[in-house]
Amino acid sequence: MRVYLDNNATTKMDKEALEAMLPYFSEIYGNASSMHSFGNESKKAMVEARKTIAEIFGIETDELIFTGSGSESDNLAIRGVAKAYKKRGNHIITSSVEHPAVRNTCRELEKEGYEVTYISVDENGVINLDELKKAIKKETILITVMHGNNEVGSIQPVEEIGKLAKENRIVFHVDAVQTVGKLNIKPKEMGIDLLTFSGHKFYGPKGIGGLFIKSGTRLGKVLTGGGQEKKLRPGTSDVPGMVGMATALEVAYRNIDEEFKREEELRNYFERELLNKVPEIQINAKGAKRLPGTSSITFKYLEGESILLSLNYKGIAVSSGSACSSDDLQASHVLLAMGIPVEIAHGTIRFSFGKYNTKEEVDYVIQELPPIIEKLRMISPLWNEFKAGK
Amino acid sequence: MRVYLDNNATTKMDKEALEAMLPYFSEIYGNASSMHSFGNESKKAMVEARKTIAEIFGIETDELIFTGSGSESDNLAIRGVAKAYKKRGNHIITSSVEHPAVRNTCRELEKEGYEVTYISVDENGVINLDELKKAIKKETILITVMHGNNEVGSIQPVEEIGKLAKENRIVFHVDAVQTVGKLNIKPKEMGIDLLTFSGHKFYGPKGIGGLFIKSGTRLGKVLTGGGQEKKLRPGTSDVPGMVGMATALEVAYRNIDEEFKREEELRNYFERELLNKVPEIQINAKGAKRLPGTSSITFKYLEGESILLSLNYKGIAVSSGSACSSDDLQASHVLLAMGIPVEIAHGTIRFSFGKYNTKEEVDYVIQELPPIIEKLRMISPLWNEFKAGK
Amino acid sequence: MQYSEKVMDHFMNPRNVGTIENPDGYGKVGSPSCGDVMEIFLKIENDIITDVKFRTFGCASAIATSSISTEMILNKNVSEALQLTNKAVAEALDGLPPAKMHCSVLAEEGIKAAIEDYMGKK
Ligand SMILES: Cc1ncc(COP(=O)(O)O)c(C=O)c1O
Ligand SMILES: Cc1ncc(COP(=O)(O)O)c(C=O)c1O
Ligand code: FES
Ligand code: FES
Repeated sequence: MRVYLDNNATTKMDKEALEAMLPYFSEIYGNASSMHSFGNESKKAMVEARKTIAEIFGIETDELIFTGSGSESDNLAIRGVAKAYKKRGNHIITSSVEHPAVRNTCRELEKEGYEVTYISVDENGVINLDELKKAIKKETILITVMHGNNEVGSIQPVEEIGKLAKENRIVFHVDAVQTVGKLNIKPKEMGIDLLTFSGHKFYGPKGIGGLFIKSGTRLGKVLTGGGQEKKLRPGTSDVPGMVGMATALEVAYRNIDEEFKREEELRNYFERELLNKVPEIQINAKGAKRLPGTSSITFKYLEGESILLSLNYKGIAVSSGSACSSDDLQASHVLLAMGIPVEIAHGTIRFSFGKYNTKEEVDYVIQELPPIIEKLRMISPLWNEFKAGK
Repeated sequence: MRVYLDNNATTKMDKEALEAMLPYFSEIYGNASSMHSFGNESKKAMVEARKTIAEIFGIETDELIFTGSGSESDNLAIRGVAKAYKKRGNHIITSSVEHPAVRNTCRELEKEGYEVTYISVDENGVINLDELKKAIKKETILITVMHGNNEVGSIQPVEEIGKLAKENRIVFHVDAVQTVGKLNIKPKEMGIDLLTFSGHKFYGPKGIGGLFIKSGTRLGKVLTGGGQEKKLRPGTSDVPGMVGMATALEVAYRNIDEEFKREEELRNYFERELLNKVPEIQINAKGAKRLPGTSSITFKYLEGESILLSLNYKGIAVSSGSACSSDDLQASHVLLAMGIPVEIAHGTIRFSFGKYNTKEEVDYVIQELPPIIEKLRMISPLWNEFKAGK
Repeated sequence: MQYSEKVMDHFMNPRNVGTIENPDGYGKVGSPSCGDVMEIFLKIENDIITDVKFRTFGCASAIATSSISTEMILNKNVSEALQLTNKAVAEALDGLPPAKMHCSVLAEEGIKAAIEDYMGKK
C-alpha cells in the first residue's frame, strides 16, 4: 500500500483541473498577448481563469496577477512594498515561523538596510499579537504574516492583524499558500492588501502562483520585461497553468466546508489512535486553530529522518522537521520558535492529509507506525536512558 | 484554413513532449525535494531532464538551472551579475535590439546607478562589433547580447563577442530564446557564460525556462526562499514543465539541421513569391544571417495592425511591429534601430514559420495576402500620393 | 538526499544492536542537541575485539555507519580497529551523501572512545 501524507509539500493534481488545462498545450496555444484569433482564444481563457479566482476571493479581476510560484508572489509582495514605500519608512514586521520564501526575503532586505522585527509565537505556533502591536512604529511599511503554517498547521489571527495594519496604515501581506483551497478567504473583508497563493498546494499545477494586490497598493518591480500582468510579472502568459489553477480552485471551493470537516476528522482520528498506541509523543500546535489535515508529531528520543525512511519503506510518505533531513542540517526554525527543545525537535514528523486520503490509509499507518517507533527506540541510547529512569 | 505564422511568439506544443510530461501531473506528483519515494520519483525525472538539456548544450548538469520563463532567466542573469560584480564595476554593454526582458532590465539598472551602453546595429539588425569593442572599459562587468532577434530574425555574432568578452574578462550573457531548438548551440565553445532559453519557443510548455550558468560565474539572487536550483530560483520544482521542456528540446535536436533547411526554404519561397506579387515591400534583415523561419516584411504606405487584422480574418496569424498594436503605441525599437523610418516601420509584419507549417499553408497566404494589401492601399492616402508620383 | 542500497540495508537491519554487560571498552559520543548520540560496547580478549554492540540515536546514515563499523572491527586487533577512518566506513557503504559525511565521524569517534576506555582500564 502506498499512502501519500505529504500534501503540505505538494498535491496530486485534480482530474478536472488537469482536463481543463490540457487543450491549452497543443490545441489552443496562441500567445495571450497576440492580436490574432489564436491569441484571442488564449486570452479568453486567461481572462476567464482570472475571473474564476477573483470571484472566489471576492475581489476585482484587476486586483489579481499570476506569477510562477508562491515563492515568487512572496518575493514580489515583500520586495515590491519595500521598494515602493521606501520613502515612508524602512521597517517590516513578520513572524518567526514564516516559510523560507518570506523569511529569507526579509533577511535579504535586512542586508539592504531595512529593519525587520520577527514576532515570537506561543507554544502553539500562534503569533503574539501584543508583541506585534508594540512593534509597530511610524517607520513600519509592511506587516507580512502567513495564514496557515506549513509545518505545524497553526492558523494565525490575520483578521486581527489586518485591523492593526489598517489602523496604522501599514500594508499587510499574507502568505496564504497553505490555506487557499482549504479555508474560506475573502482578503478584503480580512483587511489584507496582498495575498500569496500557489497552484500546486490545492491540486492545481506546479509552476504557477498568484498574488492578490488590493487596488491602491503600490508595488515596486522585481522582474522587468514585457507588459504582462500589469507589468509586474513579465513573460509569455502560462495559460495552461492559469486554467489549471483556476479550475482546481473552483473544484476546491465547491465543497470546501465538507472537506475541511472530513480531513479534520481523519486527522483527529489519527492523532487519537496514535496517542493510544505510542508512548512519549507530543502533538504540536494542538491548542491552536489548525489546518484540517496537518499533524505535527514529535516522537521523543528519536530522530526524524530515521522515522521518515522507515515509513517510506512501508510506502508511507511523510516529511520531517528534522535537521538531519534538511539541506543545511539546521533544526526547524518553526519548532524552535515554539519553544520545542532542539533535542526533541529532531524527532518531529509532519503528516499532512489531503482530499485523496481515506480512513483505510490512516488505519494502515496506525498499524505500521508503532512497531517502527518501537524498533528505532530500541536502538536509541536516549530512549534506553529514559526507560532506565535517568 | 487556419495558418499559424506566429511561431516566434509561442508554439504549439510537441506531441511527444506533451505526452512525456503528462504523467507528472497526477501520477508522479511528489515534491522533488521530499525524501520519500514519491519525491524520489519526481527528483529522478528532474535529474533526467537536466541531463538531457545539459548534454545537448555540452555543459555540466550543475551548470543549468530551471526558471519560470525566458524573461526570468534574463532578469536573473543581468541583475545577478550586476549585483555580484558591483565591486568590480558598474558598466553594462548591450545591443539596441534586445527583447524587453533584457532592455527594460538594463533600463531599470540605469535607475539604480549602473551605466549601460546600447550598441547600434546596421541596417540588417546586426550589432556593430567595432562599436562594441570601443565601448569596453575597465568598469565593464557584463555584455548581454541576444542570439537571434525575435522581430527580424538577425543572428548576432556571439562567438566574436564571446572572444572579446573573454579577452577582457567580462561576463557574457546571451538571450538565446529564439535560437535554442533552431540552431546548434554549445555555449562553452562560443565563449558564453550565461545563456537564456524558454520552453514554449521550441514546442515545449509555457511557464518554464532555463539558464546556463558557466561554473565560476557568480550571480546575486533576484528571488529568495527555499534551496531549489542552487538557491537561485526558489519554489517547488515544476517537474512536469522540466520534463516537457527537456523532451521538446530533445525532439528539436533530433533533426535540427534538416528542419532548419526546410523552414529556411519555406521562408525563402514565401519571400520570393511575395516580392513577385506585391510591389513596394521590403524584407528586413535580408542581408543578415537569419533565423530560418522569420520573415519581417515592411509594406510601405500601410499600417501593420490593419494588415494583421485582415490576415486574421482569413485565418492567418501573424504579428506586427506596429505601434498601433502595441500597448504603448511606440514603433518597434528594433526596426527604428535598424534605421527604418518611423513612417514605414509602422507597416511591418512578422511572419514566423515553424515546424508545423507546410508549403500548402504558405501558398494559401501567398494567395490571400496580395488582395489584402491592394485593398488597404486603395484606401491609404500615402499610397495614393505615391502612385500619383509625389 | 539519496542513500545507497547498502546504507538502507544497514539502516533497516542494523547489525550488532544492543549492549554488553560489563564491557571491556565503552564509548559514548555525540550530543542530543546535534541530533546524534552513539554508544558502543566492546568485549576484548588479548587485544582482539571478540564482541561489539551499539546503540545510536540519529539519522539513517548515523545508524548505518554505526552498524557497518561494528562489523568492520569485529575480530580485529584493537590497534587495527583504531585505524578505521570515517572515509573507509563511508566507502564500505558505497558512499554517503556529502551532507551526511559527518555522521560517519560519529562511528569512528565512538570506536576510538571505547578503545581508549579499554586502554585506560588495562
Ligand atoms: C528574444 C527573446 N527573449 C526573451 C523572451 C521572453 O521569453 P518568455 O516570454 O518565455 O519570458 C522572448 C519571447 O517572448 C524573446 O523572443
Ligand atoms: C507557507 C508557504 N509559503 C510559500 C510556499 C512556497 O510555494 P511554492 O513552492 O509554490 O513557491 C510554501 C510551499 O512550499 C508554503 O508552504
Ligand atoms: S545524525 Fe544528523 S545528519 Fe546524521
Ligand atoms: S492609427 Fe490608431 S493607434 Fe495608430
